[in-house]
Amino acid sequence: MGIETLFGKSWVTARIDDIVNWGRSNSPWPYIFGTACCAIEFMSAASSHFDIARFGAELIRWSPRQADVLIVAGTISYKQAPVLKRIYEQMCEPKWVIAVGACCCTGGMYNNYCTVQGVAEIIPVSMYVPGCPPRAEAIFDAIVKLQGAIAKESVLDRA
Amino acid sequence: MLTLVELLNPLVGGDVVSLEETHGGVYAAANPLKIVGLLTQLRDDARFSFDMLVDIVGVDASGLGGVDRFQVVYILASTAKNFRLSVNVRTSAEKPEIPSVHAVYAVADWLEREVYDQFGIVFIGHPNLKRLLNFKDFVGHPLRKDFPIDGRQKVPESEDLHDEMKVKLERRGRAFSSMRIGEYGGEHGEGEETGDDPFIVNLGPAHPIVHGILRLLLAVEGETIVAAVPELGYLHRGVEKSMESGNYHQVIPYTDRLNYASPMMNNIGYCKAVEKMLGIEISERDALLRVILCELGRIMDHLLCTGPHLVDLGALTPFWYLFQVREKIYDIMEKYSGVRLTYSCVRIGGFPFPLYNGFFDDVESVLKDLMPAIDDVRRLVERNRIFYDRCCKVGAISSAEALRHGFTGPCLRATGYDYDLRKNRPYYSYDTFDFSVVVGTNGDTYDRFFVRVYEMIESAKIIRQAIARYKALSSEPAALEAKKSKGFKKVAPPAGALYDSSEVANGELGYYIVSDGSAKPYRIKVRSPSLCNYSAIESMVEGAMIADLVSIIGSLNVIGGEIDR
Amino acid sequence: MTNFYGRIDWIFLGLTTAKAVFAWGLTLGFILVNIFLERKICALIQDRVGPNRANILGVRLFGFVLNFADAVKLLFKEDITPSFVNKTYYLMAPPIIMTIALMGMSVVPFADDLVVGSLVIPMRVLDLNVGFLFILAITSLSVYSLVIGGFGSNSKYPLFAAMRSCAQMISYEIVMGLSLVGLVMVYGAVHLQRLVVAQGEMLFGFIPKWGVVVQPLGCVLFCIAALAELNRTPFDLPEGESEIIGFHVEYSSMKFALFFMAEYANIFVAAAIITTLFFGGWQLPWLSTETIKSNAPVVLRACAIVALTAAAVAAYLLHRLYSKRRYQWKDLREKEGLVFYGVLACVGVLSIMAMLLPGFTPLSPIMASGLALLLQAGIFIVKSFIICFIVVWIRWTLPRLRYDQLMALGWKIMLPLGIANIVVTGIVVLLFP
Amino acid sequence: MSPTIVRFFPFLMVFGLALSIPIGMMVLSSLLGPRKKTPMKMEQYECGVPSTTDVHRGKLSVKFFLVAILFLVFDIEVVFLFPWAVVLRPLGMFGFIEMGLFILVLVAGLAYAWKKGALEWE
Repeated sequence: MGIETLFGKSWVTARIDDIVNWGRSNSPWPYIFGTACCAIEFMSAASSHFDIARFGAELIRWSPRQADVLIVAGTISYKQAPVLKRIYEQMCEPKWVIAVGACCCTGGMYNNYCTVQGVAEIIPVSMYVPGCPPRAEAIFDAIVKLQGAIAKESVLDRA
Repeated sequence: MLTLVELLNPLVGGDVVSLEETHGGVYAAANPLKIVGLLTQLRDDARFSFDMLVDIVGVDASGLGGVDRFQVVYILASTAKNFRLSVNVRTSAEKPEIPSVHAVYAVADWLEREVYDQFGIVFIGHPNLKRLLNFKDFVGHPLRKDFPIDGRQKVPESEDLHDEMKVKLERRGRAFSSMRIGEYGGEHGEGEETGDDPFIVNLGPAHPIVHGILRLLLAVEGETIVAAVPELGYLHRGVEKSMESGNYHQVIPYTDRLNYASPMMNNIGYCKAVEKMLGIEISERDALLRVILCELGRIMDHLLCTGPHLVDLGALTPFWYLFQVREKIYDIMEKYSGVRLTYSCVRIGGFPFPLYNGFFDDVESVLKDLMPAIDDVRRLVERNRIFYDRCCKVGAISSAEALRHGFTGPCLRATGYDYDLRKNRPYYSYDTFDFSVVVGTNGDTYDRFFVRVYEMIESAKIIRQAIARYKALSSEPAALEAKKSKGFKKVAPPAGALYDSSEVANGELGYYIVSDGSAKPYRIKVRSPSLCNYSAIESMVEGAMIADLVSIIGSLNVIGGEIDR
Repeated sequence: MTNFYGRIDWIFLGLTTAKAVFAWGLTLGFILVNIFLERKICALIQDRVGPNRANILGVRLFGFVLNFADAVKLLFKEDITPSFVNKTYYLMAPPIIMTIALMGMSVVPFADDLVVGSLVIPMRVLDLNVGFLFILAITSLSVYSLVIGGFGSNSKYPLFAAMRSCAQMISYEIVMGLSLVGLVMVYGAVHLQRLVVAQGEMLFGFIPKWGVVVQPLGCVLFCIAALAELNRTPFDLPEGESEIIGFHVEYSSMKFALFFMAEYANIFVAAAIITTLFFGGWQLPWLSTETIKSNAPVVLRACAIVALTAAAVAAYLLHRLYSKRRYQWKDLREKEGLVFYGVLACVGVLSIMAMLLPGFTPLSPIMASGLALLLQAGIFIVKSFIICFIVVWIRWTLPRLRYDQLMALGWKIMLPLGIANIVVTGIVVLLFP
Repeated sequence: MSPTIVRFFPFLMVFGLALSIPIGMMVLSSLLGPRKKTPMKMEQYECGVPSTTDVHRGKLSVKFFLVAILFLVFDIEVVFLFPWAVVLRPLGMFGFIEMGLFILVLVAGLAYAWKKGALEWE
């Protein structure tokens, strides 16, 4: 618990929230857990045509310690599940998860013996992006919505 | 010149039990206990010279009748004589055992492991018969017909792969200390002396170069890799099991997601196989359109291989240039099929929708943009000393070794071996197009990179010719052959089996389809080019440096969906 | 020159602190500028837009504001010290690298000595007579940060990176030293200020005697070695993301941010050093301090005209940019242009005032000195900025070297070249005194 | 206070200030922000797989000692070169030839190391 929470529910905390949330929502550094087709669409999102950099999310960190948003793009098999779990656990607070694509949200068309039926079985998910694979715009929509959600948080929530 | 059947006839009664020719392919049945001798003979006999094992297919034939429950099909190719042969052996449910052929064809190592994993057929003499796709403690064999499709099993923790690493290091006369963290006290290496044990480091699956799906356990000395243990299956999605649950058309969406870099080529390859089984001949117009889509797909795939390969090498910018072209192709395909990536826009017997007006203009504009993009990238890397040093003589593989590992496509051609199914076993009148097969010389990363680059240029040539021919056909809009036949749900090929393949961006994509005469496919096995291309990874990276590994994996274009299915 | 070293002179310490604030403010400011450059140049090279959403009350400064968002976020990110690390080393590494960047900047002269009456104020934080060697010494310390950080992390990838960076940095250290010997031979000084003064002379009467002119090979070698010391592409092996992810894998929050910031601070420091040694430092070509002082009104007017023109051009470009905009956000960002126009208007007014000033009152010597100081500091910053730009540009153009190629380049090509450079320079200096 | 300290007081002051900036940032960030320790967060990152073998087991050599020794030799050479370079002109040809011999010896050393394969990193 940091000292920013000392003020409890007060006007000061609300102003601190404003500043912190502004920072957090404008610089969501992603960790890309890309496995399948959705990762290709994520590449599109990073390409010049769409440019994810506009949202401040261009700095892809490959170390979970430095990332803020875990973007799970693609099918997660049961074999992959412990890896995903570990990466999520190793991320530092505050952290958010965007589940990109039908497979990731619900298992999608792979309703069979080896596919996790939605990553929510393993880790908490903040935003779901439907589509198989979702368009780059849909991924941006999730990022923008996540930014909106972050802006409503309070530093007290994560203490 | 004698045909394959005539050549094989003398063997019937010996190692070969029976021989038949259906769907234009030769299918033999053999005695399982003598399979090693038979394959060795077929490989070494100059009359056959079956130098490549294309695939090993397992089939649970419990629903097909017959005495023995399991079939194992070896699909062989003779690149020199241009023969194809499927050798079928059967084994019983009680004691499913077959001698291993890994000594005959190196690629059989992994292919047999896959069959063992999926069907529980034991390959006697296999050096490392472990599961390939499912995790180690998985119970049951998923592709057996009695395994429930939703038989999910959770896995608590990833495997440590120490057993394989130990064997590999010991084979090289090195010790492996499997000392775990915390097993000895202190932070600074008190405890027993370790001598010169290599350093064990795990790479992947969550690592940028392995695309999230591969895992390698490396033993390194300094920067040099002493031994590597690859692990697959992190993207195993049970595609082949799922394919058995729908009808023939419902398989198409699964094929999209095999090689998600170029989905339409997978669609077309599958439809081509089913059409062959049904004996359907598609119209010339549809064939030309398929050629155009195939080559667009090839361009897409190569763009997606070359760009990220350079990113892995640290040259970040070319990726963005190449992706812009890919984005344009997305736009065209979206206009045509409504989807950006997973099109499913091909049907058995033709196409579901007519072309939109201006399709060809759009394609032409993509081709126009392609050349400047390729030129930009070539200007950035072709005479770049750093790129040259990073790629030249890295991950080099000889033609013979490549064939033993079942290499196909650009990876095989980079070794200087001129083998392209579009020329050697032409379909859709590819042989009438004017294009050249791009071959390399050294089989190294540099060659693989530039074979892909120049193949894009050749593909553009083919597309231009195909468009010209298409336009020369009658002016009426593309007919909906499949819709006219109203045969969407009634696709039910005659009972039997067929292997059909096409040249996709990564190499030979094959479908082995077993039909029991019903409207549901009994078994579909996908022959994935990436799996075979990747099978040589151990020998390629050993002795190389970690930075070379990056370059090698990038140039092999390993697509997870295809490897793990 | 006044010697302050006899006793603790509080005025002197105060001046030192003030100069430190300026020099470090410059360094810290350039961290933001360099990160901004990195983002915008890569966006430009890759046909992208780059960051444009983060804003403070609608002001985005073309994405510059994103840096502040990053800083706030990193400050409020969970700060972990994993249990498996060697705590001493792990915690020591980030401050070291940042301190070194700041110390490196402390000896670089950013303008000519300011003369106020009888007082001569050297325009560098620390006036060391071996400034040159101090730079070599202090920059070579930064390898400790990487090695300690990587080793202390007790994790495999950082350990790899530590080993790589150690070998890389000490190898290029030698080349860096060798490439400067020639420079010392030509100018006969290791005092940075005297080096810069010497670079103000003319060769054949019209070519500025800059380091790059008299020591072209030395300049190239030094720049390459500096890139290697900075761990920038094509020498970014210690943080080769696609291979070993980096030496800072186990660092989070501000500890990671310090590595991240130090990288960009070091770019500026290296640029400042390269400017000082090879590109004339604060020297304006063909305009010595004396010339500026004696022609202060003319120079002031010329500067004012340049500033006015620049403001006008900037205003025109901004106008074109805003008139092309097609989208309506319906928020404060719409009003962003007003801020820019306001700033530009202020610049315009100030330059007109500056232009008119010599007409009303003669410029005092102090004002003339101040003008020279501002002009020289300005040109120093501009030169450094251009070099920062090039360093960033290189990153988005070249692939990364492999470890053995990197070492071969250092030992087999650059080291012999460096030695050859010394020999040739020696002969030339002795034959053509 | 001894004269040496006085002489270096500005340097020490500047060094102290320079050190205080990053340390201040670290202290500030350690006071701020949420805290949530979990066992997995406290494990090494190794691509999402538990780190099984110990970091300090096994050999991680980059021919490190060779590089270090070569570095020492040549870095000291550089140190010797600087004072000579400053007084190059006063010393004239004599100094140049003397130093040329010194450099020659070192070049011979480099050639020897090269020949012996100390500069191969494959």
